[in-house]
Amino acid sequence: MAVMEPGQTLTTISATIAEETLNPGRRLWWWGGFLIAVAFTALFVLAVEYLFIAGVGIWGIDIPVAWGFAIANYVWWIGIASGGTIISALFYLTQSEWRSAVNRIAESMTLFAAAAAGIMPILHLGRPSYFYWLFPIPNTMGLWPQFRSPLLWDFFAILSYVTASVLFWYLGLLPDLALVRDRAPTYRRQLFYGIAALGWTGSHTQWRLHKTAYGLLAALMAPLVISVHSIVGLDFSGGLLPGWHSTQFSPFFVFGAVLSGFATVLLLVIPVRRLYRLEPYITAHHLNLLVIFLLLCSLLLAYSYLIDALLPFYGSDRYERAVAMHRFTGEWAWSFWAAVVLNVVVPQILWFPRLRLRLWLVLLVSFGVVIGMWCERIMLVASSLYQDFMPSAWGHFSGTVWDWSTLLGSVGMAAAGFFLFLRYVPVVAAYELKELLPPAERRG
Amino acid sequence: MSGIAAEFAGEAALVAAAHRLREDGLSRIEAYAPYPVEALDEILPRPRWPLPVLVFVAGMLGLAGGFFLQWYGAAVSYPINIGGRPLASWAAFIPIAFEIAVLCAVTAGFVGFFALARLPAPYQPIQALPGFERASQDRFFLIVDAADPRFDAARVTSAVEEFAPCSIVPWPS
Amino acid sequence: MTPIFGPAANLVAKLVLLALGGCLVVALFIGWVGPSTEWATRVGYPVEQPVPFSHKHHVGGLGLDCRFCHTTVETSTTAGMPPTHTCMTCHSQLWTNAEMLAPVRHSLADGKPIQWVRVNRLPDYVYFNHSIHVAKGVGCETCHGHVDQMPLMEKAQTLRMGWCVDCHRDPRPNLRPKAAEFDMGWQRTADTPSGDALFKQNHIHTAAELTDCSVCHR
Amino acid sequence: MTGRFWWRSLAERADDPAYLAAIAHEFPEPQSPEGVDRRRFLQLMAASAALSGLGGCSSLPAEHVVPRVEPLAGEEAGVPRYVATALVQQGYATGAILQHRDGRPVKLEGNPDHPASLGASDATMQAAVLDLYDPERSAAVLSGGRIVDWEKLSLLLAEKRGQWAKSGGTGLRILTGLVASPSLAAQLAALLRQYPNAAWHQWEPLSRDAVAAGATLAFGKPVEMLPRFDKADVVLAVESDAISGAPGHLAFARAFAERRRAAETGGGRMSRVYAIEATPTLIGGAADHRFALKPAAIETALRAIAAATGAGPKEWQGSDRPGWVDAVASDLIASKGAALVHAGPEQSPAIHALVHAINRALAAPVRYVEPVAAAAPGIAALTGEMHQGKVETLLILGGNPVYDAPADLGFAQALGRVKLSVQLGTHADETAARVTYHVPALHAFEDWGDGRAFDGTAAIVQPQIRPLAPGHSAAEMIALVAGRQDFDARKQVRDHWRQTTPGDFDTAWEDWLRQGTIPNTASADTPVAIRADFAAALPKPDAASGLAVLLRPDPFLRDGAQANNGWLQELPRPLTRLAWDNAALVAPATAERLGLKSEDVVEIAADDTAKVRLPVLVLPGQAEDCVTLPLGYGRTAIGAVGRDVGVDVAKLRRAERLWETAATLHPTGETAALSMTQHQQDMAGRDIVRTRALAEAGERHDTVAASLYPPYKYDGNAWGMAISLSSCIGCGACTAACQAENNIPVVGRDQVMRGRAMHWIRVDRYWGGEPQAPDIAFQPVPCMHCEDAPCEVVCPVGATTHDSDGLNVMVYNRCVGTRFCSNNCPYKVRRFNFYGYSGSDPRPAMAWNPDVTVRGRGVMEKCTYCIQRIRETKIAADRDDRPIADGEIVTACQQACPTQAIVFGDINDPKSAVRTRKASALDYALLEDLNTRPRTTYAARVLNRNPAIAEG
Repeated sequence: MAVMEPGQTLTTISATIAEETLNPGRRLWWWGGFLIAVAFTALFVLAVEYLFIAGVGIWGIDIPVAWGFAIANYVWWIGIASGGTIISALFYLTQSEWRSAVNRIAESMTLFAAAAAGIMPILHLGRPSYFYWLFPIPNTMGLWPQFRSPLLWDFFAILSYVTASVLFWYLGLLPDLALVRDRAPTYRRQLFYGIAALGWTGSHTQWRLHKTAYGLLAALMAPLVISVHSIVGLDFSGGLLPGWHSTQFSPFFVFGAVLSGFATVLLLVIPVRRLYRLEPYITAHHLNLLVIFLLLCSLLLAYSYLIDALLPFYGSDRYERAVAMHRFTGEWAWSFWAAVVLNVVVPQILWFPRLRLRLWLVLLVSFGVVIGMWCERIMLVASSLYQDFMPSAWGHFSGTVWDWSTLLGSVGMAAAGFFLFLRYVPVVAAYELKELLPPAERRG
Repeated sequence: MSGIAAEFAGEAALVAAAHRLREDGLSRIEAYAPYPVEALDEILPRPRWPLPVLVFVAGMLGLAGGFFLQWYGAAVSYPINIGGRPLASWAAFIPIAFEIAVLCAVTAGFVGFFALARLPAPYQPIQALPGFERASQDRFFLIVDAADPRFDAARVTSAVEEFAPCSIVPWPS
Repeated sequence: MTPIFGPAANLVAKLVLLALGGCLVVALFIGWVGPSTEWATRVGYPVEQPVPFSHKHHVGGLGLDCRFCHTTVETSTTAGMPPTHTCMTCHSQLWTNAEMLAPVRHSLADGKPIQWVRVNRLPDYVYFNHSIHVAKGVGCETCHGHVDQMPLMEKAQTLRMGWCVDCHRDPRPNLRPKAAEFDMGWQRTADTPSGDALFKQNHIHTAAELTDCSVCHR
Repeated sequence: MTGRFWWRSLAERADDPAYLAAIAHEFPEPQSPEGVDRRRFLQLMAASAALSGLGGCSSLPAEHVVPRVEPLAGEEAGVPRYVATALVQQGYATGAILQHRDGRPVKLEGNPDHPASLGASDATMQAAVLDLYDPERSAAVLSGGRIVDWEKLSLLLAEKRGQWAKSGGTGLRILTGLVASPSLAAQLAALLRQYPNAAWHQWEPLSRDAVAAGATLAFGKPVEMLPRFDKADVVLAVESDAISGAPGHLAFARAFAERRRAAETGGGRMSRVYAIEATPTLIGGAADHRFALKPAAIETALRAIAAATGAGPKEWQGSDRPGWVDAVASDLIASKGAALVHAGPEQSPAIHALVHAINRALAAPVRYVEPVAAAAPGIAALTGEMHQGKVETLLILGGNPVYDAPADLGFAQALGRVKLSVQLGTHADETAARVTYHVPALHAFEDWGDGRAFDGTAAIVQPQIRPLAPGHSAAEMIALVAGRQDFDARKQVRDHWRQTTPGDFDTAWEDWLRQGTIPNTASADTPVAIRADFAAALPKPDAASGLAVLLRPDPFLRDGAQANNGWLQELPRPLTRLAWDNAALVAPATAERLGLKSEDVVEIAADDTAKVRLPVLVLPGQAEDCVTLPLGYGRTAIGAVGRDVGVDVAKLRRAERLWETAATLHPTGETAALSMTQHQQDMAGRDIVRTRALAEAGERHDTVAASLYPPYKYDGNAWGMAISLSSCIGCGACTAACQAENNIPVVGRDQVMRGRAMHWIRVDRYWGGEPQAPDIAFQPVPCMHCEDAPCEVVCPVGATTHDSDGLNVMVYNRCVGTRFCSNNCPYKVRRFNFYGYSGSDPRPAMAWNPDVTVRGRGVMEKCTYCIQRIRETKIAADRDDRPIADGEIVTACQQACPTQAIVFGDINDPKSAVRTRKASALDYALLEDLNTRPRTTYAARVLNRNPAIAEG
């Protein structure tokens, strides 16, 4: 399997990719999808506005389950976001050629997923208007944030991650914006893409600098994404709750994040490839590799689940054991078993190479993983909280209509962003594809 | 910058032409390509970019600054007993220091790239070259600067012509 | 191809970058300095009152002690605002027909209190106790300023948390001997016990104790 | 024009009323979050969208300082004042001291000098403050639902007076509750002398008539028996309310607990307590042995014990008595002179008579006094006359008989035959809707009066505040009927006491007001002797039959009069942990037999007309084949707080048998969710409430807690708390007092069901052992103030931190509401304002404690060890340059606690009470393996089991 189908030239690559952006034609699927996404975004806005008016009481959270959907959504989204960064940064460092065709889609997905993730902790706050108190900025009170809190670590991690992701994405996009600029048929578009391209000419000086900068950023992004998910894991394991207080949470969260990231990338790449007729560039080879990585992450996650489930019974902590039993059989057991089935059991069918190429099946498995990962997040939040140390304080938890609206609305919001990306930005890194051409074919 | 502009259809010709000109002792040469042409790295003069150093220094400053910020805030400016933990809980300060370091390094890399590349500069005179819009698509351009001490228009033209350029024009035309 | 932008575009681009950076700097500066401006803190702005009571006249001119009106300053959380009755102890004899004092007379006649406008308004969620500050040697002037020079009362200090905490970290410079607490314009002399001596003598708590959150927030 | 001018003019806008109104509602908080209708919702959405950009431009509106016109003697602004009074509940007075802030009573404490309080208080007393401020209190004379002039009614009565003067008051009837007020009793007596043909009846829904009837059976006269728990080595409690509801229960509980924690302090001998009861009580929870018996079996057991102790004939011993009866009897006999039996008012007169006989036989440490309350005929006679049309004018001076009179009397129908009926009541209640005139009653804190405690001690009830709304009192009504034009409540009381006081009355009066008691008014012991025919006169016991339905007062709502009190409604009931709900309490075995589980709705029918439908709660410790129904619920006419809360079971009451009825129970197949604050009923095998046998109480179980961190030094004060689990009886007074002191909002039934109750100190209740005969353990859980607090480390903004004296403090205004602290609190003592609860709280602005922040929406809160009290005392001590004395700082929970289970103080002070308590070998930290190093520790519960029973 090749990274690119034969018969491609510099000219065809330029034309295919730039024209998708410049002359998309009448695309009913785009409008349909975008409007649905906008409708869900409206639901999100409604849910958030009512949240700001009435308070977090509109959600199902209580004491003892003081964290609910907002945190689960946050962890879920940030995990999904990891997919783009891993593909574009980590595989850049390993010089995996196949990443070039899918990294733009994956990175853009990262941006919108990270944005959806970044909103959640603010919505989660009882007093969201004071979120800026987490910044260490001089103030008339002479106060500082509390640097020992995993939540503050998380705040900084998200801040760094979102900023770095945007910069990395834009840096990688710059030459392609110039490509679109140079093919733009109207002055307005020339102006738009011209401003966005910032004067990129493709001089060798620029290319050399670009390569250095991109490599440096990729080298920084790779540990950053690992640290972000480790810190997200610490949001939980930094607490003393049975079911949270576990040394394996950081790698566990990285595995889960990458699994959901790959699943989401597959979920987006497969339809985009078809709709944009990108089959020459995103070949079966790409999909096969992505699926294999999905399977690998699924196995890593299975290992984490196994440890998480068995460790309480290896040790002597009765609270850990109780929480493990709640996970297996308690009122949130469905979320545990859904996570196990969707994230671990079902993906095992991808061991069969022939099934890996059945795209509808891969789509289905990926979708299952995305759902399964959300189940895992809510399982970690709810099943550890609702029955912890003091039996007298045990409680219940269930989501309300506003919880679900926020979740679905955030999906709509991220999707709307992604649709705009599809419409206005080259969906594949053209210059990287060109590099993949055999030397003999590198001519126009 | 003024001199001679040559347009090539393929990477190989560009590289060969550039190689030839360098052998002729010309150094003020710039190439334009739709993707980074690795072979040119060895041929065209290699400036010493301080970008990695810049990123490293920014990262280290971020790390030190991150630690200092936390230590100053938690142990000096307003020391508060938090859950019986030491005021300078250095271990707990690692994650934020790391994140600040990465943020500083990434920002330095990004800003440094634009500063060294002298971007943004939307007006690029080279774009006036006929057909230059294909430089980002499927054509390769070589510009030899007349200011080069060893510049000789005729010699350059004849040297380049060996590599079958699509066109050779004086530039600016 | 024709360039999209003219040569001026590069200058514009740099100016735009510069302007964005400038906006950021200005915003930071406003955020930093703005809250400390007198307009924001209201320090030094005389406040209109229903009766233009002059501390300058009563304290500076007549030499009334603070405690003549603010009777509970040594015993209560609040210094105490004088009831109309207190005004009338003198003004039933003096200036009995002054137009300026009509609201005071009406208050007494109708039994309706005078609605003074608060000048020294603490931030919300702060529990301040006058008596302990007086007991430990903080003079009125330290927080309320030269009231004997204020024809109309005005705020003398920011009353912000940072300001409070500054003194709580080290109250020594602001301590006075008991006898001078109610004086205006008091100056430390050679005979005055040092701040440190007063600090020890009054058994003032350590900075760590005085900066506990619950000292002010409950 | 300068920039300065422009700024100034903007600032001046702050005085524009329209602008002020606009920003005041900039971020409106919904009053009832669940009650936002669609229209209002859309308005709010639009408003918030419109105003979202305006947030930055608001400036503070001007605030006014409003001094008095004339100084008030004795008042110092900002300094609390304390005023003694007495609170009369179910006829009996308990001394109280009210804390006043700027003229407003905001917090009630028990009066240490009053024998019925000894400084303690209970939940209903604490809640009295909220009653005072109840905005839904009746404020106008009503007739047929319309507001009428008081003058109209007084003219009408004046007209009537003419007729009564001629007829001697024929057709005039007065109905009151139990009257133990000497001045009111005298006034009534005088009225009856004035109108000899009139009559006065008493009706107390929580009647203690059976107690009096039992004494009459035993002694021939209705004396009251006062147990001396301080002298009792062995106690047999027969569904006793001695420490939960009886007049004087606070004093009894104090003495009871002192003997229960003897092992902790090492002083004296620990008492042994047996309880036999059909439905669990607080004293049953505290008992060493508890036997759940049906009412009929209780009498059988008591007869057997009477026989064994020589108080009754040998044949009472019976042949098939369980083994423990003999063991209990021999234990009682072995402690002769120091063993006592006490029975609750719901027990039959026969049981009370048996109790008296046994106590006499045991020479029990009890006192006998003459009844404190005046005697008057009951409601049954009155209703009979009303039905016959003999009652022309009926004055109901307090009380709500339409709701709470025994259903078989048909009081409401009888009322229809009364020409003129006038009710004095606090709310426009069920009775108010059916009388010709409803007159708003003054609250006890708004009026003069007097009252007597359980031991006869009299106290003056003095007003704490001017009436918040126009109202009238029973004394005023009687004076009106008597034709006295110049009624003055204070004069009325003074005149009464002047007659009995020799010497300088004014000085004495001032002393009484200050102390809150009238000295030397306690009743003397009265001699009693068992009637010779006692055994023979005892009514034959009922044949045990079918299902017994027990009607019992709700622990907090009692008879339902305080049903509009949010604090009481929301206070979890000690045993059921229900709030805002009543349920049919059924034993596990009975539930299993009937195929019932908790929250199944059943229909309980005494006959065709008397039926109730309510959900079941399976309650361990309940006797089999007994269903207990709590009274006081299902009010249909009262304020919005109390309306339609729970189910009215009073309709099953019979005048002859108020407390028990035979009934059938049918499952309906429906279910109804119960609002409960505790879902897990046992300790799940965890070491939460530690229990030790008395013999092992002195063994030390020390654990060494290692830490990676260098310890902080707390050199100054180091505040700590010790809670004695042997002393805690689970009464909930701490929770109620905390709610009052710390401005804890009421959240309502829906929020309680969602697990969002706000109480800072909860009293956990665990069942242990067998479900049929469980051990009941109570555990008050406030914030532990851990030295290595897990909550603090996870807060990203440092809103919860440590003080130099080791307090875990919560800075509300710094809190952004991440709620991680609550997650990370292993004790789950943190509470979160999911909505703006304080904004929708029934407490009006003037009733909040000004020393405590009223928390807004979205912030976390928790127990502060009453930081406001600590700081106030610390400032006072620093001002005087002296150390803080031990016991000078008392937390609200500690102050209210009737059993002194809670002790607070400086653990650095070697002589402090808290240090002494913590030195006990029984002292342990909750979840100590987590090494949070709590400042709150517990003394393990000690049980003094009878080896003869434990082994058998």
